[in-house]
Amino acid sequence: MPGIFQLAADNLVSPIILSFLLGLIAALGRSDLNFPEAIAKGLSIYLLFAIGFKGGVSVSGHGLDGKLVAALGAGVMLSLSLPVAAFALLRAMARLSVTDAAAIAAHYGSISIVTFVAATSLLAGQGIAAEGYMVAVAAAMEAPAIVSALWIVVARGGGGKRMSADLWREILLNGSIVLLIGSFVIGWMTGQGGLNEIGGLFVEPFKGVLCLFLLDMGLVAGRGLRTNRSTLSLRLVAFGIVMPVVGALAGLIFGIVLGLSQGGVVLMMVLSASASYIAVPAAMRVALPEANPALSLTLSLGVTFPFNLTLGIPLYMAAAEIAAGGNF
Amino acid sequence: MPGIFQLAADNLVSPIILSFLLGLIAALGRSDLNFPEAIAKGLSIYLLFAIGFKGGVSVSGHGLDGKLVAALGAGVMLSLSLPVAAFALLRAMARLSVTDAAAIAAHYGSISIVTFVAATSLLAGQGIAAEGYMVAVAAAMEAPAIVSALWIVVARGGGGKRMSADLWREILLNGSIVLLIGSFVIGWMTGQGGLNEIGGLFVEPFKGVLCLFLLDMGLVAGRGLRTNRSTLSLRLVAFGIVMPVVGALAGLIFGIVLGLSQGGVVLMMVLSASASYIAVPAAMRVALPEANPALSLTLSLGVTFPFNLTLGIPLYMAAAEIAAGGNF
Amino acid sequence: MPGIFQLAADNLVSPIILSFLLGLIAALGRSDLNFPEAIAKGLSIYLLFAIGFKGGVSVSGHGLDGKLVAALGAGVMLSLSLPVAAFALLRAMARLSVTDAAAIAAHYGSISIVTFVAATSLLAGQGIAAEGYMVAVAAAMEAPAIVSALWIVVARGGGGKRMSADLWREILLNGSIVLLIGSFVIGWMTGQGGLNEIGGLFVEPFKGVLCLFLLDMGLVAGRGLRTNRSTLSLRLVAFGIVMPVVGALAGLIFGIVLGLSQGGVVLMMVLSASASYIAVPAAMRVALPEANPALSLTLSLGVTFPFNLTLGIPLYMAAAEIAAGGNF
Amino acid sequence: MDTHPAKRVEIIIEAVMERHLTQALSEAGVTGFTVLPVMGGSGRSGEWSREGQVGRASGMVAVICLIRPERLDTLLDAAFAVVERHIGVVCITDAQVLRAERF
Amino acid sequence: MDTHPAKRVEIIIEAVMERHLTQALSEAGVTGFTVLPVMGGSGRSGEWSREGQVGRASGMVAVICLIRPERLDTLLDAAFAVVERHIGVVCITDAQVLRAERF
Amino acid sequence: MDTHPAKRVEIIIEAVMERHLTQALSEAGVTGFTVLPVMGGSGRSGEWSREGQVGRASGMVAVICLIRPERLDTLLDAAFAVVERHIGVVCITDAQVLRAERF
Ligand SMILES: Nc1ncnc2c1ncn2[C@@H]1O[C@H](COP(=O)(O)O)[C@@H](O)[C@H]1O
Ligand SMILES: Nc1ncnc2c1ncn2[C@@H]1O[C@H](COP(=O)(O)O)[C@@H](O)[C@H]1O
Ligand SMILES: Nc1ncnc2c1ncn2[C@@H]1O[C@H](COP(=O)(O)O)[C@@H](O)[C@H]1O
Ligand code: NA
Ligand code: NA
Ligand code: NA
Repeated sequence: MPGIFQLAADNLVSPIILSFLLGLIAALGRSDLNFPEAIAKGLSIYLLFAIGFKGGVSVSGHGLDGKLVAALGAGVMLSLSLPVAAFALLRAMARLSVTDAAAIAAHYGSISIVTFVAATSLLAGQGIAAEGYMVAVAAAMEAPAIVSALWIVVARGGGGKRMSADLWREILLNGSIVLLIGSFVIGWMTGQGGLNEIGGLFVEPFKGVLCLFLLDMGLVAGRGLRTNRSTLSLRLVAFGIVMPVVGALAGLIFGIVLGLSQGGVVLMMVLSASASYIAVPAAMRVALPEANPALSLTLSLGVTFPFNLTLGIPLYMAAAEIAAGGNF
Repeated sequence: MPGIFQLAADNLVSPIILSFLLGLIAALGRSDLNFPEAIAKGLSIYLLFAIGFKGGVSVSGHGLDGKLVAALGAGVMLSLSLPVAAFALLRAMARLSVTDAAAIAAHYGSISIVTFVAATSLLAGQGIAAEGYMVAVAAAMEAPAIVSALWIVVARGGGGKRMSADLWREILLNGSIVLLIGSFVIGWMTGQGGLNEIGGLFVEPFKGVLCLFLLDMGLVAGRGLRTNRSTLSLRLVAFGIVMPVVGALAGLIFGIVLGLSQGGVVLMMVLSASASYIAVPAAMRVALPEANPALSLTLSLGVTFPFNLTLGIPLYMAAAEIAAGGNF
Repeated sequence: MPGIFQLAADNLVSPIILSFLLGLIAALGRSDLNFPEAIAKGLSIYLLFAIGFKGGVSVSGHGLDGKLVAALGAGVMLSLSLPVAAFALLRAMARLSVTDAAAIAAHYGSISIVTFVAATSLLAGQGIAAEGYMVAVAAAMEAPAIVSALWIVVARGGGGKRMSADLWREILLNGSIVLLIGSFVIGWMTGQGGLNEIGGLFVEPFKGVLCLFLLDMGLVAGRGLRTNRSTLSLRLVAFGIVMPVVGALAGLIFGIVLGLSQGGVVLMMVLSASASYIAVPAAMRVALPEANPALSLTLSLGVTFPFNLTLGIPLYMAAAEIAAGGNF
Repeated sequence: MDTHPAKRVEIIIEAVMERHLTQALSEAGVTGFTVLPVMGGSGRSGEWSREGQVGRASGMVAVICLIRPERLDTLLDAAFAVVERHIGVVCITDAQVLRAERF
Repeated sequence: MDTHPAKRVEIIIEAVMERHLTQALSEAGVTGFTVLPVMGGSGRSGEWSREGQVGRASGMVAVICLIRPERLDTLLDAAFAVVERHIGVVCITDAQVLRAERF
Repeated sequence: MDTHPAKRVEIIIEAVMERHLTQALSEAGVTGFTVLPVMGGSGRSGEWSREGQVGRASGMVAVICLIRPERLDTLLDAAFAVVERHIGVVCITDAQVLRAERF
């Protein structure tokens, strides 16, 4: 398997990863380099729109191969069930309160869209195709994990708000979900013609914008690690690396069962392996205010995200390739 | 005239319109999707600079065909006279106070640069040329409507500030007017060479930026409609649709009399039909503070802008084509 | 030497210079045109990343020709010694307090990265090559001038903070230095492959972004000139024009001694001639709070920057050409 | 100039709770408030800053209400119901306002 | 630490009127003020938010002035002349300041 | 609702000194503060605005601390040591807070 290491090494010297590392190092070294909040949000709007739109265009081109609904269902199931696994793992590995464990579990059931985007880039760079509708699957996996985690808390008597209609609306109409689905639909409806019109903004400059966004995420992750160092026990860090591998395995199985393309399997693994750091943290502050936000954010952004970005994705790609070759 | 409907239908599935609709729906559905204020302003600076600059470049290429001054004069006259029509219509259709009616009238005499840009895009997509200096006409039409409206208020004894030198400066040196004219001059002076230098930012990515800006405008319009639903009577909504048609007719006549190209006529119609939502609202807050700002903004952004964007522009294009064919 | 005037005239009608002038005129005319702070910062992050990255890529392509270390050393020496010259000149020309003179001197020993970028653009436009590592030299010249100026203050008994470890860290890990060096290293490591990946954002749109940034700088410079008119004596203005020429001369000598290419000599002159307006002003507020910030910022941004941008750079290019031709 | 006694209530609360708070205030009959952005801060749950952040989870806003003194308790009850389980501080100062008819 | 009595005046006013207000304050001899951004709010004229807005028409700023108590009336007269016809609130609190020589 | 007396200290200071100030406050045992952005202002050293600025040299922030009255002097000493040589104002008002156990 020298391929994995080669891939990982190649991956590590891409401008995208190096930008993240630059941010991480700058923040850990206490540089005052930082992005204004408005710019970070602007970059994330760009990325969500671009990835949604291009996914939609790709679906409009290749047509729906009938697996979309099955893939969406699989995504929802993964998002609902992964928090249960994460919760069990957390209770076994780290001694956290029910509330804290459930809050972290919600993050790991949901997804990180930037990890997804980075994986898409890497796949494209390798010339491996993937189903365009995986973007829709990503959107579908954002929220169910929240429901699952709140249900765990209620079942375990840990307090927590029951899902009110208001909370439902707040979660489902979360900006990033709406933007992702909306731009997916726009891409689907306008197809290649739409891409020709607005591709000048969303295609060529895309990777450069991703670089800047990852630089910012490195800065935020580094600052988080520096400030909240004390909250992260070694056991938690271990969880932050074990859990994505567990998730990726689940994603691999679902992906193969669904009969996704090799690229699609990788993306399913990446979605399952990645942990939310935008939608879920906000939802947890509303629904589980007693949970310590520093804990889950530091773990998700400071441990799991860099792990996936550097080692995880190449590993998942290698695993999917082996699986595709049938050499189980 | 099946052409109109085809055109309108084509227009409706462009990424630009769909982005606006996405924003509108998201905001009406109370999603928390939103653009930071700084990003919205940044996008508007980009659009104003790009449209002004490209207008200038086009004038430098084709030369001034002597009609610029006439077109500017026509623009000023339209901007001065349309508020009178709007005021009369408002007093007849909706029972508003003199101040409120005059404030709204000022919005409709002035112009919406995004509507102008969207029309330009549509024309370019259809391969219909238009005079580059129409951008300068747009700039010239921004302010006179304000003067006209204040004059109406004074004439009708509705109070209101008389135009002080200070107010004049504030209106004429409004950021969007200065940016539009300034970049027009830069484009004119640097010509094709300048375009080659900086076209990489202002040409290819342009339509994508317009998409994002319209997404934001949809969000703002939707939020405005949701919050201020109660202020909009049916009569006012009717005005918001009738007035642009009246304006477009005036623009059509002026455009034909001036001997503009078919594209130029369309743009003259669009300018006359559109209602300001940046420069005039701010000026009205200073000069007519008693007018209800929600009224004019909701009408301009929530009714007239979407009407022009979806149905208006194709309608005006069809009308200009018929007029050009001489089939009155 | 008609070449100089031709070059200066050509330079003056570039969109970049005209954008700066537009901003300057708008602000002096009290227009309310302005960029949000977040957008200005976002543009500067883009420019720093782009210029550092492309410098690194160029080094990775041409290889280090062994002169990098010498050039870095020369840059540090210039940055350390120019403040001494500036201080002497200031005490001779304008009657300033030790603190104010030292604070201004620090600005002139350090560099303005936008002036550097503008010169790079102009050189590229003329097809004149320059060493890619000049970006690293620029980064190396940012901070030493601060140390030098603080040393002057202490030597002259002018009070001022001694360099604490904390202050050292703050100066060296300044965001713009970290970003410039970091992106340089990323460019170096990823080379042409990296450029192919992210060039779509950092190459084609570059000059357009520079335009917008200069428009903003014109606005800020104009507002500064308007507000702080009274603090600028004629003697100070004279210093703001003489000092860059002195600096450029020093840069010319160092550049020739180092055996840099003609383009490299021009950049060395530009770095020496330009005055900081981001890193040094902030450091001075921390280390020399008694110095009047309006004085140095207005001089650097309102006098020296426009001088270099319009007349200085063409002058330095002509001087470097004459020197290269050996016609001293 | 005629001034009238009032209470100035400043509630610094998590950004995600802004809508919940302002809704509770409206329901309690508070007719006016102003929301200021917050850049960062520190408290028992550690330090935070909005710099470079995309999500709204770590971030706060400051809501300022000027009200007639006799309405203070109603407001505090409404605010407390929202703030109770959440991160946040509530601070009340005595103030004078112009144009009391507006409150 | 030596503190000195002062008045803290907070004027929340439409963004378009900021320049008009600060000019009036300067003319009234007020030598210092600080302007804070405002994100949104609610009042008799409804709710508003700066999010996604380009124009300055719907938006406010908060201007804070610390002054010596004896100068309060001059300031209020100047501020009121600007605020009078406009949307906005003025709130005065008793305060103590360090370095009174600055005011 | 139960309220408790407290002091509200508002320190408007140069942005470059923010970290220095909050560090000094922490060292003086101040456990909580909130930082508000500032858009512009005017004082003896002239007018300034953050608009379009890249550098942090001309810009201020407002740091708000709510503390128990008996801890005021410690805080002011710490703040003053930082503010002393720098541009900035310090303003103290009497306040009431909910949830005193937090301070
Ligand atoms: N004493 C205080 N004064 C001002 N702001 C505070 C204070 N305590 C807490 N805060 C703010 O409330 C946030 C959360 O506080 P805490 O719940 O103590 O972590 C902090 O990050 C500050 O923004
Ligand atoms: N009682 C209040 N407390 C705080 N801010 C207020 C209050 N009333 C009004 N405001 C602010 O002033 C703006 C305009 O108020 P109004 O004129 O009542 O619509 C509101 O949107 C708020 O930002
Ligand atoms: N009296 C005051 N009230 C409110 N803010 C002030 C006052 N004086 C100064 N400031 C703020 O502190 C900054 C610096 O003040 P100064 O040191 O007087 O130039 C000003 O730009 C204002 O932002
Ligand atoms: Na996951
Ligand atoms: Na119009
Ligand atoms: Na220099």
